[in-house]
Amino acid sequence: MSYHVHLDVFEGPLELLLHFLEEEKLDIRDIEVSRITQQYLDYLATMREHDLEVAGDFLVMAATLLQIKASALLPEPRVESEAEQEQIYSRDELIRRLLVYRQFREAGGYLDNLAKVRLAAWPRPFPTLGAKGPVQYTNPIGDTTVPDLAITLANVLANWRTREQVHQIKRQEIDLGVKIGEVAVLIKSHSRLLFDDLLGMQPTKTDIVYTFLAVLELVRQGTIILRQGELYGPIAIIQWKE
Amino acid sequence: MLPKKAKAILEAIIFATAKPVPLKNLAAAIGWDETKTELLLAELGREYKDERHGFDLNFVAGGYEFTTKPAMAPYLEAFQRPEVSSGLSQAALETLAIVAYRQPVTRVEIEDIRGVKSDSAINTLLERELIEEKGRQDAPGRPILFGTTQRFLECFGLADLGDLPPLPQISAG
Amino acid sequence: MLPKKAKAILEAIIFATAKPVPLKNLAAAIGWDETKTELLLAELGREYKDERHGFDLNFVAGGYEFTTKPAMAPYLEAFQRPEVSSGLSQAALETLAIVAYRQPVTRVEIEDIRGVKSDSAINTLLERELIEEKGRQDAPGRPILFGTTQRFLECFGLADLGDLPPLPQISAG
Repeated sequence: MSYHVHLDVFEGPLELLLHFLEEEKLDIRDIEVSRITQQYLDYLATMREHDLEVAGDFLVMAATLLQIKASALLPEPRVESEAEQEQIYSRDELIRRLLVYRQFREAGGYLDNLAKVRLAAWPRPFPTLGAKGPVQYTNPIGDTTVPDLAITLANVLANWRTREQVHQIKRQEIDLGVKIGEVAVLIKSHSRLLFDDLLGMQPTKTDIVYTFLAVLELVRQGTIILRQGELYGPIAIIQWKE
Repeated sequence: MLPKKAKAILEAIIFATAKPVPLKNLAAAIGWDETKTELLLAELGREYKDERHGFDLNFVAGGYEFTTKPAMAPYLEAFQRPEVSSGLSQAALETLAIVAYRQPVTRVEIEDIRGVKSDSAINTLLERELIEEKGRQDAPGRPILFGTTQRFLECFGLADLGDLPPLPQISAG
Repeated sequence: MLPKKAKAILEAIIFATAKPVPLKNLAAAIGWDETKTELLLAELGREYKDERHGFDLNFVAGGYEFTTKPAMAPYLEAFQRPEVSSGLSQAALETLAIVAYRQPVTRVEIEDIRGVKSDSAINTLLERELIEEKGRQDAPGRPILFGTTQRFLECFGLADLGDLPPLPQISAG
């Protein structure tokens, strides 16, 4: 006997939550957090059972629901750190977000209806550019000036560089094991080295951190010892002689 | 110019132009002022409202255009629609609604309301030219501001943004 | 079907179809025989012959179509080559700046720098003859290379591309 499970696809946690509330015919303002939380967690569990990837947003919402549920049970309000508040909001905030989200979901429905009405009205067909040929622009650039071009590009490039930097950090996945190997080889061929010698010409933060971790690991293994004469001074790496 | 002739010219121009024609251009074509031209267009519109006509005059996206009447749609289906615009997903519709009502709006603001990453919905809307960049926000990172396009008004049959139906009230239930 | 309704349907179909519509198809659409349909079309044709209409019904290439009347030609001609003078959107301006300083440049390079799809901005610039194709890149897919046009130099009052000012220094984010 074959066994089929139908999972509705929800793009985001707010959509899923709203679905439960509507299914239970519950007013958003009277949201019963404990009941909804269980449904929500069950849904995530089903997604996992079926090897569907549960996106981070869904997990944050699960944490939010649990947090709200917990704080309702605790007599004293707990002071949350700022970082926590950023991700995990209060019940009021959740209600507000659900209401705003539902408002725009409905507005999307309005647009859909408008489009349907519009599709029932057929325009006159025209070949792509019209039989009359392309439009003639007497002044295709409006009041744009040459300096506008330069400033615009400079801004675009500045934005681009910011994005590129973010990119590089993300992509730079250093394998700690490989790094340890590299450092060990370097140390083997030089009996005495400074930590800075292990870094490239322009090391990134990630480079420095991983190299330092590799060095610490080699110390733990007893391959090397470290010496530092003064605070913030250069770190000397000495090969351990058995 | 006699009203009869002026009306024939307006009719010919609107008929022969691929996009909705702004009042300003129509007025210039017949050499009338905009107020008088508008009255003449209203008269033309009334004539085509009559049920013996299969199409009528509409004011859409800041201009005038002829389109077939919705009641004609069933009879037209056997023929090929000039411009097929396939439906938008729920995600794209939500995103479009946020952009339409809150413009100019950044990606982060959209994602905050929807509670989910919206790159793919935004890209779909950009590709279909329903939304476009409207400059950058003067904030760290100078995020792109999105707004709706002229094409959006055309696709949804809106005269202008003021023509959008009011947002549903945030109310209980 | 009442003649009035049938006539509205014929009008809508002829209006919304790109090619002249054969009598056979029109008759089928209203469920009348061809002889009766032809009489109805003749009546429709007479109505549009009236001078208060700017277009009329014609039998061309084995089918019926609406076309503007020859008397309208002078008004349409002046109209359809409009002297459009409009500014550039932020998207178009950014794209133009990239093409100007980085030419020859591919669509992918432009989109990489801007971080968003740029088809519509590129099309706008092509249509305004500010940029043009400058051959193909010798790379997989042989992508089109874009560069600025003579018109671009004229519009901005530049002698040549060497006349573009150096980029101002703007620090990131």
